[in-house]
Amino acid sequence: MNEFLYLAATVVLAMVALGLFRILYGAGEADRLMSAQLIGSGGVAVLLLLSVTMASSAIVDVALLLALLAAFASVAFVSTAEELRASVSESEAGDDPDS
Amino acid sequence: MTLILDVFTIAAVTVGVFFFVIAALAFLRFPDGLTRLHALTKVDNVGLGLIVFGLLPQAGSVMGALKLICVWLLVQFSGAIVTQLIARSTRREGQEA
Amino acid sequence: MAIMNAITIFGLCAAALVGLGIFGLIVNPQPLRKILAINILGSGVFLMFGVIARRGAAAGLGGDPVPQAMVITGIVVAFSATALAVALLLRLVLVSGAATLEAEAEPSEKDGR
Amino acid sequence: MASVFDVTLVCLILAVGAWSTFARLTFSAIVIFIVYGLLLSLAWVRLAAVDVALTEAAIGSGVTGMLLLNAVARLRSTDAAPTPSRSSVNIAAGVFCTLITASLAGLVLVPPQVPVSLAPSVMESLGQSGLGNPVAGVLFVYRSLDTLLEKVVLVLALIAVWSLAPDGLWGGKPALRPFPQRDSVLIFLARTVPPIGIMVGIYMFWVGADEPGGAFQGGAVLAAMWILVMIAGLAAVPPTSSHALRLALIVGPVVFLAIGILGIFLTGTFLAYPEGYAKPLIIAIEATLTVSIGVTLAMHVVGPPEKEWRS
Repeated sequence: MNEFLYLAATVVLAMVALGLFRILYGAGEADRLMSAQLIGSGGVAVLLLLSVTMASSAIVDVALLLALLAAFASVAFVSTAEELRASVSESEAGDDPDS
Repeated sequence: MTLILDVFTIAAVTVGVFFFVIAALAFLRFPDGLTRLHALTKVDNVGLGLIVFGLLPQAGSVMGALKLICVWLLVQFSGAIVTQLIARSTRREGQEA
Repeated sequence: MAIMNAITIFGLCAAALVGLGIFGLIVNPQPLRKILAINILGSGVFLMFGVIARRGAAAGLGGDPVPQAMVITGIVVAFSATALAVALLLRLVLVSGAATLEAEAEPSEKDGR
Repeated sequence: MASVFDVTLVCLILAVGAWSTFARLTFSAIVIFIVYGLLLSLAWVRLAAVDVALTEAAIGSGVTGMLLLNAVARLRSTDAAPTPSRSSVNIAAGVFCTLITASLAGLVLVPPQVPVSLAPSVMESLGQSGLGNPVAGVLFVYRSLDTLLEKVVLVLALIAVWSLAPDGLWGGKPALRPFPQRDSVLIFLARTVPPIGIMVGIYMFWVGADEPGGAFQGGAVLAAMWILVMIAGLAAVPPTSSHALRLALIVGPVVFLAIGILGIFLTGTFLAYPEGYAKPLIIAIEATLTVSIGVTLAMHVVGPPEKEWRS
């Protein structure tokens, strides 16, 4: 049973990596939010599988924290992208906004 | 009895992981943000949900199983709200482009 | 004798992260990227601590708690150092108007307000 | 099968780390750094160090990521075109770094001698302190001086950050720019997630005595939630001159120091807990420490005062 759960965790990790590389390549603001959300739920899935294979219930606390941080990171991206847009337009700098 | 539970876990977790695979393929194939968002939301509720559902019999105690469900609900809850943020920023980027 | 097991894989990862951090620190011209590289270097060193702690697992524990406690303290101190470095950089930008450490960027006397 | 997972995780960590170093745009580099931090906490879980995984996820990638994001948002508008370093420097640096990595890898592959472990001595005398979590035992009993001094370093760094503001602004308001347009979705998120976060933070502090967790992880979660509320504009950023804020900053180290000095009178040595009272005292220290760590981390992210404030 543990062998199967480790296999499942490896597949989930690989799929999260694949999706992450694809999304972060574009790196528009929406893509960044999606990457935070993907790593959040993918990380939680891997951690829950690990908590069973490593028979330690404390790992579920890490998953709980990861779920919270995914929401926090998304808000951080939205607010800083907004501040970026405001500061770029405010200083009328010539360079094009990178997002 | 444990054999049935193990088979149940393997089945449920396999289908759950399958949704992660679909999401990854979707991110590679779909061109713009909104269609990718459609794939991303499936990962949150169905993919993770099936994995948690499959892990319930493996969790040590009933409290442990409840905790797994709480984690899933939290991911689903914050995921639903963040999806709104993503859709809103995709629309705003659409206007700018 | 080279022991090749799961723990050693993370040890090699820690060694690679330390090299990556130092390379990023030297090569990247922008100060903020240098701060980022120092953070990667720090996490590599802490991961090395984790590998040594894991190898010292005894008395029914998954790992030796003393290096693990030192890493927790280290992460918090690394955060304080990063916060101070970022504040210094922002102040440098406020005063000299350019986010660069090159000496010839003469500090234009801009009022700090 | 487990080592296949480890190899995949290590390759992913190295790929994301390298990508963050060589990303073209600083903003993308920091976003990838946050993802790198979360992956690193998976590695810590695999190294059976769950306390460190919590700390790395909360402080290492969450709060540090937010700090760097704020900085890049402010720096972006003045991003002078960086002069790329010459290729000869790159090659020399590359050779130098591969040498360091090779030597460290050699050290890992062929360990000098049998790894000495302090775990047995920790577990022997953990019973007296009444704590179940050995890492908390080390943090608050055997190396409690480190924990006290580290908390003081955190506050000293904040004082240094505040003192970097122009003199006229001392005691002013940090300029965390709340979200400009009243985004209803963000406000809904900032109204519903923080209560859950605060509960998780307090749970993490409370469980730290016997299970992985503790004051640092709980404080970091509380700081993240406070920042979330401030960004959404639901709570005003407190001016640095407000006495309540300054009290909250120092209550942790002061209580820790007081109990340490109390130890001198009761048991003759600094930071020693009287017999049988170890656990309640440690819980008291951790409670105040959680509050002041949360406030200090949030104030670090918010930054030095940049606006006038006449209280």
